[in-house]
Amino acid sequence: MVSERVIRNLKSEFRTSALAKLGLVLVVGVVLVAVFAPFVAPHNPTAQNLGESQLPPLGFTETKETTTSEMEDGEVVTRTVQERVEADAAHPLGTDGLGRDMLSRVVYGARTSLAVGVLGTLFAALVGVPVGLIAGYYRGKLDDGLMRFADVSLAFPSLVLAIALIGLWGRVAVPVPDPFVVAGLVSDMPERFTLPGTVIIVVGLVNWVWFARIARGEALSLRDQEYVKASRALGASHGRVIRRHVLPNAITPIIVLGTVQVAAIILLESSLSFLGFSGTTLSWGFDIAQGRDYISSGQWWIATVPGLAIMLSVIGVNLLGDWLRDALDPGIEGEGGV
Amino acid sequence: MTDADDGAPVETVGRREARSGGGGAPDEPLVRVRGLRKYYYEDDSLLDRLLGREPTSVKAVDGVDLDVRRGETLGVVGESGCGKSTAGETLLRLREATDGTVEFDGEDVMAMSDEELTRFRRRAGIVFQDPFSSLDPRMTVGDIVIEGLAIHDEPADPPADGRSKREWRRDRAAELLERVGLSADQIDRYPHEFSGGQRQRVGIARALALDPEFVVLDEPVSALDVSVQAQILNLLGDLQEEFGLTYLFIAHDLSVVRHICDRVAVMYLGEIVESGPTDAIFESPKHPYTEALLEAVPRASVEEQGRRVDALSGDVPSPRDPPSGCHFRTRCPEVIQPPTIDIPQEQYRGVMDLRDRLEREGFSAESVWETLASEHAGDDEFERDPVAFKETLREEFDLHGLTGATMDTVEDALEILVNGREGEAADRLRDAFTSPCEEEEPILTGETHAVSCHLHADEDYDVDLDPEDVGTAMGGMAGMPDGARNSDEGDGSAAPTGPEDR
Amino acid sequence: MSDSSAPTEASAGDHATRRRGAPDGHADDVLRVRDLSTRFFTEEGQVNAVESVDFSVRDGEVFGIVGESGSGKSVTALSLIDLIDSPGRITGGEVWYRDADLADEFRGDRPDAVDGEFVDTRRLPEGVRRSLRGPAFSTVFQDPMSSLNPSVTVGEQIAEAVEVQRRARANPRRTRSRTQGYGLGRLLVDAAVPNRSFTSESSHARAVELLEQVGIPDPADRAEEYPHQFSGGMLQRAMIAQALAGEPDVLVADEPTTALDVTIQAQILNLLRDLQEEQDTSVVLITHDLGVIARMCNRVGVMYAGRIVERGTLSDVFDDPVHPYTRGLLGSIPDLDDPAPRLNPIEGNVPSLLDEEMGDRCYFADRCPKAMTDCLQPIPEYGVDPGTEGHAARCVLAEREYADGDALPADHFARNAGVRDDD
Amino acid sequence: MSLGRFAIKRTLQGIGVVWGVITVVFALRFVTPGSPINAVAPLDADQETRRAIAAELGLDQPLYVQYGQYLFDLIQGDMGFSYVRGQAVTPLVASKIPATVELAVAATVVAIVLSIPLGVISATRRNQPVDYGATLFSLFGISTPNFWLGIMMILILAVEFGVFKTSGRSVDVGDVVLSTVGPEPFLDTLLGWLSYITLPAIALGTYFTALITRLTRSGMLDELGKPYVRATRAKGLPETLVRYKHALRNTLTPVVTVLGLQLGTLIGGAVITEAVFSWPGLGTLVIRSINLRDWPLLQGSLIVIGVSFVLVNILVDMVYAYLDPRVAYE
Repeated sequence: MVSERVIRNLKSEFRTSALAKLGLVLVVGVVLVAVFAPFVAPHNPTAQNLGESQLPPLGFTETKETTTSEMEDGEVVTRTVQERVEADAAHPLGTDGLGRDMLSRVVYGARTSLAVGVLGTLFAALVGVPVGLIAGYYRGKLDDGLMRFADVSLAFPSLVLAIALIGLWGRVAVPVPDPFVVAGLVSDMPERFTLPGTVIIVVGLVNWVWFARIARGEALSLRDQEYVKASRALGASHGRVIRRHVLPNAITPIIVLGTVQVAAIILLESSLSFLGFSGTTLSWGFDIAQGRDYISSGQWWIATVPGLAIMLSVIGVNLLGDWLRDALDPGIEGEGGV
Repeated sequence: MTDADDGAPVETVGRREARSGGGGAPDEPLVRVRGLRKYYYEDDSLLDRLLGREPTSVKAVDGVDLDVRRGETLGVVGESGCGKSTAGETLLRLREATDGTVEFDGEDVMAMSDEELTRFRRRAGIVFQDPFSSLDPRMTVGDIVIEGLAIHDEPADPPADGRSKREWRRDRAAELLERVGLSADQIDRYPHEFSGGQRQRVGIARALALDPEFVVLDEPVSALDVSVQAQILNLLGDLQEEFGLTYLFIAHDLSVVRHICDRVAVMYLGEIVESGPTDAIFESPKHPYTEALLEAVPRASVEEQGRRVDALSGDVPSPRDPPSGCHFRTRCPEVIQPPTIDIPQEQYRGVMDLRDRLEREGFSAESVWETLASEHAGDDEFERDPVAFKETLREEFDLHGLTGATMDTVEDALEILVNGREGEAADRLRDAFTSPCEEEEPILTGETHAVSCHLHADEDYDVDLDPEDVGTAMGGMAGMPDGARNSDEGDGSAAPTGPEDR
Repeated sequence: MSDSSAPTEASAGDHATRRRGAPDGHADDVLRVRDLSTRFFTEEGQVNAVESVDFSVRDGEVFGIVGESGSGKSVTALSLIDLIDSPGRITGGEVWYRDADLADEFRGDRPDAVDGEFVDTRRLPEGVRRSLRGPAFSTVFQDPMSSLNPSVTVGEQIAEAVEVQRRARANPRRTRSRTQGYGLGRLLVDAAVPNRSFTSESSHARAVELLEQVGIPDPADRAEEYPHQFSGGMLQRAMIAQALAGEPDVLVADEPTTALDVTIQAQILNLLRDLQEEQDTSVVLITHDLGVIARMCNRVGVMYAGRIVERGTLSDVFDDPVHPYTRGLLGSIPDLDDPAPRLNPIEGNVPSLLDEEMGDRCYFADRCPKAMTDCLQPIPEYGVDPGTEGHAARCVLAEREYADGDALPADHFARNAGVRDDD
Repeated sequence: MSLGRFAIKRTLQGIGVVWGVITVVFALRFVTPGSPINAVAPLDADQETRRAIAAELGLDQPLYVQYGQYLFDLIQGDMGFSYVRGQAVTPLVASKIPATVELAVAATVVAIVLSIPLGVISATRRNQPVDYGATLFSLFGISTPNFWLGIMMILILAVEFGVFKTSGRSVDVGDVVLSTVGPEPFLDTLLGWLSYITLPAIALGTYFTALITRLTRSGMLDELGKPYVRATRAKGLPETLVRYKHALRNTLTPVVTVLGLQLGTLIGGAVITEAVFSWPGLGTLVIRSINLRDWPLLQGSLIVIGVSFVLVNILVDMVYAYLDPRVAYE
């Protein structure tokens, strides 16, 4: 239910704001890349090729470091060989320590980030919004209970709670067949895409409170609106009032929060996989963790490239959120974080 | 019951005349409210109880009796916070009452089951004040108007002419929009595309869609400009005539009430202080509050220029802690003196104001000193001068010219106050100046024109030990309409407990 | 739209001949507003909120501006005190304020800003214009709760108003003196820790005095309280106290009693009148309530769609209205003392002030029961004849009789009307 | 309600939340698959050890007894025993608190000192280069993962230019304080401390600097559009006072609220920042305890984190009530 006015606001805000345009371009770009990853990626992101490891991105010539250990005279001798390596046009963003193509890994990493961001947010919203609406609408003990529970829940930082839960529950990964590969449209690409199931559930569980809070606040103010009273006076049941009046009028800030949450959850996911609490290795955070070991030896791009990818996609989502907020509903900045 | 009317897509125009008097006996009121109370409780959480705090009750509506007769417009008028809107919503059971009964056409609304309540909702509607927040911004005006029909799944059977229920409802919405002065082709527009007056018309159409008999109009024109307000008032009058509607008209604007209402009830701090036929209320008000309200309204005519109003002093007290006895006594210019006291009314008012500030508003002697000090700012020589202190208070509370024993008492209290013992000063004054108005709650008394005021009670509270002096003391008051002082006549026979219409 | 800021440019008709002279050029004038226009440049388009408004205010009188919502009356008030915020801008006109000292000061530098004892505040430097706020013009706003800072005590806010005038008097030529001894560091500290580093003990004492003057009991205690601890009526008193701090020549009261109940309104109106009489202040009273106008005002201007459509003394406007809008407004109000069975409302709604929707015609013509073909021309302000001096109306009926033959066809505006016009 | 009463009420509320935190942490024992003993005992423990631990913890007792015992121990400051490390949890956790507090406080100080002036300048010079700069900075700030920012700083500042330390905390703020009286040269100690703390503090603080800048900017713009600002101008007050004495103060109230709410983000950020810079704090402890499946240690750390969150939020609410007098009087 989007009124003409909302659309007009969106349009005028979009026209006047260059940042809104940039945001849309970035988000659409990331979504397209993630969906059509097998077509975009030049190589199989998991294919190792030690012969082509540590290639720098195009335009750079860097040193490659190979360490060999041999038994010599009963002692272990470690030799480090350094050689100059030119960039290779086949790997425009270079390769990692195992010779996997960085560009392909970044492309597939977008899938993970986006899947976790969107599904985690949906999960959080599906739990949080109904609870918040009901608590705010009926108030009373239910509401008190929810708010106290929310207080307790907020006392644990999302990241800490998430790693604790993942630590307890284990890292469950759900392999999903890639339809493009199954259909035979592309070859040489991973047949399955690994969905980090625990991560999605956990980020949803640690972030639903934000949705509950927003939905509650909206319901709390909407329940005293005269049109809600008018509807009650016509004989509408509470259920009908919530469905027909409260939810549609609360949806705008929920959508804005949703975009903020997608950004927050993408960051959270990258943190989790950086710390090794993800179910998949095709993730930007995981690659940064890998690349971290190479910084001191000069292979700066392995950690840098996936980080830039995170930054650009989060900037895109944030800009989109700013655009929505400015156009739809000012004044909920700052709610919802990692 | 109106079941005969429901269901079939009957054209509404002109079929309502027969209804007035339809359900019960014609002289029975359609709505009868008795002892309606609505309290809100604050500081009522577990935590507050742990902290040993008593829950505070906000007495929004505190014992209201009303009869709304078929086909009439009963006005409920009062200032903001007097509980008039809460009363309107509570009697429709949009809020749960704390106490009291509401009978609608003989049925007890408070005791209705869900099913009965659903039936009741069809017969009683409401129009709200704010034309902006009373329409859901996400719905078209067409959907808003027919929301009631959708809720009650009306028509019950598919229309005979082959239209779908949906089409039938849409046609009905168009018809209603036309009736309230909008055009049917605006049916798919959203509320924000309309002006305030047009939105209020939509709100009226929504209330009419279910063919109600009774409509609560909660300040329906307060948010509108005068030119548009007049349009809506005319429309409401026309609709009432056409559909035989019964109105409960809640308003703060006395001119509007006078224009549209048949009878009026005046509310103050959750209670009805006066009720009666509109002309009686406006032409010979009995309650000092009603008088003051009428006095205060600015008239739009040249004669108004420079008119100095005897404004009521002070603010309305908080409904968390309403004054004892008569709620109005803290502002009443005619508060009754105890038999032992006989001083000019302004001075008695002054003494009562001083008491009130001491007892209810946390007045502190220190504040007077500070104020005095601020007048002598920069004057290092300034010292606390008890004479100046007392003079300030005499000035503020109009205590000059007291004589004899009363003067001694007041001076005594001032002396105590100079020494910073506020509580003791209050006690001193209370002992001597307790008014009958604060000891006993007045009861709404009278046949058609009822008033809740000790001045008009059966029992004569306004006695004096020396009757000779009463006349001179009270006669000194200026600007008092003649009928106001001695209008007990004709009310003596009414039972003290009953409201009007027994 | 012509920009009418040039002093030589004039509207049509005899309006031109009256500029800087009779009938408005009364000897007692303290304020003369000429051709004032204020526009808002919004995304929907240009809104002509105030359009060529002329009026003058005399010494010690109460001049009323009455109009419905959207008529531009509050924007007129804000334009007087130069407080129009973006996206609004005063696009033209003059605000002549009588101040002999200022006039002498600027006669040499800015001769076009000086006319006798009057200065055109619009042509004064920004700093000087700002320094007029307080001692020359001060304001009472409609909603006292939102017009006072919720986190600063009432006494402190009034003391600020006292202090800033004190500092200005002590060193009138330098606007910087107003913040002397109040550096950035203190400001930042102030933001977090409320203290009185700007205001002095004596301005606080004066604030308490002012609170007492406006009838607030226990002023010393109340001065230490925050706005939310005040009732609406008390807060409006505090607002008035704050406005009095600079001992203004002209007090602009923008709907001062609209948010209040009728008994409290009576208190505030009494107070305003007492203060006005005591201090011989001129008051510009802006309200939608004709009753308040009738009680308080000597002369009145009626605003409609950004223009003053009729003005004159109270009895000119109330007893001999010329403009059909004025008549309609008076006919719309239910009479408290004499109930009529039916009201005579003005049909239709307040028009949009969007520039592209405003023609050159009389803006009221579409709702006017006496609209004639002449009304499609731009209408100047006519002196009403016969009438008292100063009674004027922007209506052809001031000049000629209504003639059925010239009447506009009833559907003239309906043909190209949008939603807003066909109520 | 007076400020004092508000404080009491808020503290009681806080105690309720702390109780909730403890209960949730206690319940964590049971959300792990299998017997709770799995969550406590080291992975390689044999049956005998397991039984001994179970008996010691009272796992054979009814649930309410276990819960009561747990609460009772906690009140006495006993957070259990880490069988993996063979150490009591309380001293272990306590020893890590200062490092994390130091990091969090440093980041917060950096954030507040930079962001509020930046936000105010940005709002008062709207649509000028400063404003664009601040907007862009805050956009990047809230969109950059802090661990990556940390790595990038290590890469550029530490690896390329060799300034700042990239790991550890050999000099802490306590040493700096001591050096003012002790034999250590003060300046060297200070520089030494800065070389450790600077990068982690910036990595952790950037997100908050950006967030508060945004909040301050939009809050200030909001306030400057309010009627009281116009009224303040109308009484002739100079613009500096209007902005800084009136508008800024009211801008800070929502900023303070969000700061309280985002404290969790700060602590979460500290965990990962500690991981990047090998900062020996609670975060490192938490991650290690999970990797080693050392649940008693994890529980202890969680309680400390949860309780400190609650305490700081009570503090934040007091500041809020102080800034906005309406709060305490509700």
